Amino acid sequence: MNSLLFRTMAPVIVAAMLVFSLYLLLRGHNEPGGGFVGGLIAAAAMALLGMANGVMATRRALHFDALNYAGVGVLLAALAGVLSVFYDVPFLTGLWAEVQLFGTPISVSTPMLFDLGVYLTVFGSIVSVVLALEAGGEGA
Amino acid sequence: MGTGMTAGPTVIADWLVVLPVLLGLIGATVLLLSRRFDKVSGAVAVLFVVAIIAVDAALLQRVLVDGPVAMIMGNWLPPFGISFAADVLGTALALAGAVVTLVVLVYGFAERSATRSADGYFALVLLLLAGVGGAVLTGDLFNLYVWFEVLLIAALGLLISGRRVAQLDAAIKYGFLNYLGTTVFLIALGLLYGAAGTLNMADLVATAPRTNPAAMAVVGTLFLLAFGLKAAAFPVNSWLPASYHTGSPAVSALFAGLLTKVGVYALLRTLVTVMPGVGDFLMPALVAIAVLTLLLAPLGAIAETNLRRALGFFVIGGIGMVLAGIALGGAQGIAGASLYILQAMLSMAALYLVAGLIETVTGATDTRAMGGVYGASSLVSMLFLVLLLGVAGVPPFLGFWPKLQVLQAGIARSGLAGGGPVDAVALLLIAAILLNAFLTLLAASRLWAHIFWRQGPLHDGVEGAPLRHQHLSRREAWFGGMSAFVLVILILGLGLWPEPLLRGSLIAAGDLLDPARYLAAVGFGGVP
Amino acid sequence: MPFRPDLLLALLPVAPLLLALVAAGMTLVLRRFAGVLLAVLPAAMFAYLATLVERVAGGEIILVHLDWIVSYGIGLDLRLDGLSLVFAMTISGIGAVVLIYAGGYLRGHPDLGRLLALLLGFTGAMLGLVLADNLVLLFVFWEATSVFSFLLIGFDRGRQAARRAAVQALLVTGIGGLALLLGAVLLAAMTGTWRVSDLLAGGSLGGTAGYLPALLLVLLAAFTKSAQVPFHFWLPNAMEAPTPVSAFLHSATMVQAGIYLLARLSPVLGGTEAWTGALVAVGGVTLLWGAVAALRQTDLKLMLAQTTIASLGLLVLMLGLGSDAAVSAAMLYFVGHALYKAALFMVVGAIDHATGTRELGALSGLARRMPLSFLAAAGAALSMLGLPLTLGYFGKEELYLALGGSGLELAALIVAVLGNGVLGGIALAIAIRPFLGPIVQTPKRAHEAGLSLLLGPLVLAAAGIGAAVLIGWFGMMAIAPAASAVAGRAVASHLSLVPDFGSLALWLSLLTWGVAAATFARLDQLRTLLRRVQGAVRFTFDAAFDRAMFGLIRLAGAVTRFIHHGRLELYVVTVFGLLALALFVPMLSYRALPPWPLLPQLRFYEWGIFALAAAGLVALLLARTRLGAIVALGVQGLAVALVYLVFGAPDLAFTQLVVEVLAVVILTLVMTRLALDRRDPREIEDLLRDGTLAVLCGVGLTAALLLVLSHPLDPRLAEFFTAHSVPEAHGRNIVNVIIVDFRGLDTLGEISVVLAAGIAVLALLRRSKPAAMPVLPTTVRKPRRRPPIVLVPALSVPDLKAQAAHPVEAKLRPDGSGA
Amino acid sequence: MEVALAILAGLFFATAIWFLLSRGIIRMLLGLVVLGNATHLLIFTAGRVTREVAPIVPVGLQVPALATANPLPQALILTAIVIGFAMFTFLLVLAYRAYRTLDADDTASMRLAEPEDGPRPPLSY
Repeated sequence: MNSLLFRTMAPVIVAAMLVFSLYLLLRGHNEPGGGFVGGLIAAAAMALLGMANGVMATRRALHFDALNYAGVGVLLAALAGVLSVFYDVPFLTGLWAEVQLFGTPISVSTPMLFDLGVYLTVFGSIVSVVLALEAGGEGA
Repeated sequence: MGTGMTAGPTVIADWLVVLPVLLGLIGATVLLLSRRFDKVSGAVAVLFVVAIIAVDAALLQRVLVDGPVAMIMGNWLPPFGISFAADVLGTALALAGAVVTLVVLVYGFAERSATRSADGYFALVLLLLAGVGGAVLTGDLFNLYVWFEVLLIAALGLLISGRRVAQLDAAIKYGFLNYLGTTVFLIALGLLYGAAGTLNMADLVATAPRTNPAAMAVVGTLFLLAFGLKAAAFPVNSWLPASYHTGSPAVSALFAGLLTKVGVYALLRTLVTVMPGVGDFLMPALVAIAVLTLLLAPLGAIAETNLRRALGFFVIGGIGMVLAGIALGGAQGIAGASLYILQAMLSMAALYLVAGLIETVTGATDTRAMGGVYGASSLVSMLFLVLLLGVAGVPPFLGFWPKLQVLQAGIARSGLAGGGPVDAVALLLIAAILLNAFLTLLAASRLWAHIFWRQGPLHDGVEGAPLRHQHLSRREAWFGGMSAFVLVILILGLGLWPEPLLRGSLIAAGDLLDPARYLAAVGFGGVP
Repeated sequence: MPFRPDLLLALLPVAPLLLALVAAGMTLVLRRFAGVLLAVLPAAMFAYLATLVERVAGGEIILVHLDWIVSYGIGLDLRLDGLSLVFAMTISGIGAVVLIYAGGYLRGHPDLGRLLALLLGFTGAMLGLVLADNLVLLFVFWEATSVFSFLLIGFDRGRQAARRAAVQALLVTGIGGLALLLGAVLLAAMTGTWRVSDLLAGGSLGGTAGYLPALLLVLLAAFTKSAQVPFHFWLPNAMEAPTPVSAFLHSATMVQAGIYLLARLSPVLGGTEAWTGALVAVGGVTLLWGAVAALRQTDLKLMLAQTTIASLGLLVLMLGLGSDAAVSAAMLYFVGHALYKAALFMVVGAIDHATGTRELGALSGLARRMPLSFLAAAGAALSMLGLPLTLGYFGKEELYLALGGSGLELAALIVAVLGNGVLGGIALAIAIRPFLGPIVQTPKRAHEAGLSLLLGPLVLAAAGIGAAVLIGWFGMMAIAPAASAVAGRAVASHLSLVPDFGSLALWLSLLTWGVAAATFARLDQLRTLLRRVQGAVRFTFDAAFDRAMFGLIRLAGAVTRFIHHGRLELYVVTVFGLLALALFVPMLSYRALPPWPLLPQLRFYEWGIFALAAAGLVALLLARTRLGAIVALGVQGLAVALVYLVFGAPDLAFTQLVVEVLAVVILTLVMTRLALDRRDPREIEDLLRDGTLAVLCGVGLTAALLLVLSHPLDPRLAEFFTAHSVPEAHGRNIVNVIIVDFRGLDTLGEISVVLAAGIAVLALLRRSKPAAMPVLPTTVRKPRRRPPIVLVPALSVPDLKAQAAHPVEAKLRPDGSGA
Repeated sequence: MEVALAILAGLFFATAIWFLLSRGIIRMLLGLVVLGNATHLLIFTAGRVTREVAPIVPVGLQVPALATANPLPQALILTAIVIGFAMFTFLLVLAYRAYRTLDADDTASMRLAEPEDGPRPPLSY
């Protein structure tokens, strides 16, 4: 995969895929999409980046060990469920709130947070595996 | 916010129901994120497991007093949402699993390996524990499938930690066969949903009798296959002797303590409580499986020369005992099966731990290369003896009491004591149980004679010069020896004073056979 | 609970067991005094029991109850009546003597502490057994005696013979243990109680539905434990144990447990024809068998061991008869036998100790060198022979009084006289041959044994004679209460020191002594004759045990190898074979195979998608190259995604597509380094088998699915989710709402799986990293002696560079212990 | 329609099992992928099938105007897909590792945990 075209185009494609994956994540509650697909697409994007720019560069771009994203994801999903402890309702009960951001109401909810956790977990795990494989199976 | 789907607010104490799983998951992520800090990881893992033990114990206390407790996740009443429902059996198994995990963690500190924390060992252990907690507490069958997968993948991750080449072979067999097992479970769930329209266990108690019996029979038979595979019942137990012995002793102990027991628990739950009608249909198969498992497992233990592999056959034999209890049925049979699961979790794990000590002392994994441990270490000898006798069902060790219960169930059903025609099936099961006990005793006495009494290794049938033993290092003695010792003392104490266990097992059996209290806890009757 | 002095009774089994825990440590400190000091405990227990004699003789039964397993009505129940008392005193008394003896016998032995501890534990277990008033408790101690005897017999663990004897004893008595367990459960089921006292109060069970099985189980237990033919062979082998152990095992403990069990349960199970017939027959055969076997031996210890079998047979025979006189005789004989047998064993041990041999032919004239030993031996042997003024005499006399009525009794009488005579002959041989006659050379120069070795036999021999002298009192205080307990009715003692010259019994005694004298005189000829017979028969139970054992082990090996062959593909075959069964058996037995499906009504593009899916599968089946397989896999995945899309599952379609792409990416990453076989390696038969299985499972699953589809779906769940998704969960994508809200817990578990898979895969990939392998050959660790088996890297591996990156891996030994 | 899907699922199952029974680990892995698809199709079909109407509530409505596809099996399959993918990835890498270490990808050569000529139990005490 050493074509110049591929290497120059790759970051653009990757960026587009990442944005698309976030879009899927955010609209997932109402339209087809959600954390799974979003995470998978984002992971595919990083896999592409790894092929184009090399594994080391991709790892640097991630800032953290890819698996840590997955850990944070599970933690986030679990904590999203735990929030309901403050409202005398069971684990994983959906909590909704309207937040005024620049004058527009945005609804924030624990299911959304949960979905973000899913996104991060899928993203982190798959990226770490793919990158490790791309690196020739020599591990993270 | 809120849905108004449940009657009242959730009291904080209900969180006990979900905390065993939640703490496991959160602990796993924390340990994963801190995996570079090798020194503290172990301590943090221990802290989490201790917390889980405390939660489980508190929950058990509550369940024993008040009856089953449920938490309706997301406040969506079952059968629509997922509920966790803790009854005596599930909670006791969760507690025993956590105790085993704690002991294994501490034991593991004696096994030197630089990469454990970085390899995610602690995170995987906690995930495994979370999987066990989820599996025994959940009230939803699909959710059970998910926890089975958590268990499977975490176990696989642990199984490959280490550098033995045989572990790869073991992991492939373990992975493929168990994955096929969960897939069969998943297929059964698809059919079940299609037939009964629900996946909630409590809901199924009511809907199953109304559902197409042929479809339910297919589903139940698939359950038997899937859970039988998970439980390592004959003839789908080949993955167990192929894999358990290849990992480190700590990992073997963890597996022996946790994995198969969840499978047989699921069998108990589904065939006895959820679909008793299908359970009756499957009875001939169950009897055959129980008898064959009981008879063939100790033969394996007799034949095997790899110590920990031989112990694997004891694990399988125990499963046969549980199946016999289920097959004999009645309050005594179910109580005996339940209690046997619990005691096997503790005893089998302890056996592997002590086996690890034996391997350290003799520097061998094959019983033919061992010898003289009786002279070398009184502590190891006494620990192993107590455990072997317990496995063989010799009183007053822990393994005896559930056997007594199962035999009581057998005698009650056999009609030998008068008051009915003689029941050949019950007699067959009794005979199998007794033969199993005899063969287990034979295997155990041979292990003892070979490992502990014989002075030197055996080469081509000739006894060699007395073996020189390595002493346990200070670290091995403190972490390895003491943790095994504490666990064995616990087992010994429970065996000498079994009243709480026996009473608990009767309560558990009562709730399994008549799930009225369980249903009420999950909220049936209050569906809008 | 207010303290009651009788609670002390509970200490009888417990205290020795507790002391056993620290006995080994104490021995290190006390050294040569360990035996004596540890013996204080059983001696004290003997004294305590002695204080209770009068109460028990007065007809009182001392009962103790402590709560134990309330939910099953099983308490820590103890019962001290005449029978328990006689046994308990014998056990504790002989236990004390044996401990002293053991301390001297194994002085300086590194494992002396262990032996003393085990002996103490054994004492506790036996005491518990005879005091237990609860079937479960009784069984607990029953098994405990088996375990302790296992450890004691295997004491000399370096010798295979000792290990074999221990395993043999454990297994044979283990069979009995299982029988007893089942028998106890059965008895409890029949009577509704675990308490022995309640059982006894309920009287005979003869004629009830479960009587016969219960009797058979109890008899099996007693016969294995008490070494009755054909379960006798373990007992002579138990001689592998050190002499103190033999002395204890053969006199008051272990083998007597079976006798005790029969005696204890005889009011419940006895008195029937089945009981009498079985016990008299087995006991009689065992008596003769043991007597004859004893004649064959030249090893003093083995001679004694075989006579134990005979004596046990005699005891069983007496209990079988069950008359007042017979049970009195049994009790007398039990005590007398315990005293003289323990004493004789100890003397033999002392001889062995002093001369270095136990061979009858190699010993002579020891009386001058070991006068006190001779005295003890003579005293004990007289009792064994049954001369007047010994307990043995009264036991024999009482037995003869009981016999002679029916034909069975007459037969028993003949057997008893013969057996007793032979035993008497052996007794003479043991007491006379080594001690009298000319002095011969022995491996060690004979010398009188030390005090600790002499005390036991002298005391026991004296006790045998003393009890006989005081026979009237002894009969009233000990024998009559014990016999009453066994008979289940009051049995009066009529024992008196003055022989009744008018009775037939005296003449029978004379006859017995005659047989004994003849046996003694012709001992060597008899032995030669018997050995010749033995040589002709060639069958021994002992050898048969080995054959059975090794046969079982070989069978176990073959069966295990057959089942656990290690071939994954066959394991998978099993799974799918069972899957086919699991599908078809329920459907066939419910006659619920769905009807042949009608041709489905599909739209053209649906046909297209289905065709695409089928094409993908076919292409996959035919794929012979990596690329082909990956493409075919992609095609079938795409088809599945399209199916989801056209049937209203866009989320699924989308996810399926992305997963498919990622799977292909990962497969490509891995498969560039992995080869796909050009050819399926299966044989034609395997292909047929696998094809059949695949088709069966496929058809079965389709049929099961059609079966499910033939009934309408309960739409509750779907309706609920559809109705509540927007109003209460605030999401319009119902599938996503289910995932993150309605069934969020599934998803939480699922992402845990993903996380765990990530961790596991990384660990797997890291396995080979040099950093993860600290044990490199270049480090300072000295090289292992065994050369590592090098796995030859195949040249056909596509990625040689990567292969070279793992220099260490190739040096792993197959057993995985690292380079 | 459901009948067609049921038959299709059967075909998938048969193909998957054919591969899983082969001795090559790689073929078995291909079989796993197909088996996953087959199982998902089965669940999908068991939850009954409708054409084209996705379980999505149109904007502005509280409940869908038309009957929609059953959302629950879809959610279950989504979960199962991700789990299956995770398992597949692990097993694939495992097979790869095993191949690299043992130089073998057929089950006949993977006999390390249970050696082919394993020891016979000693006939001694």
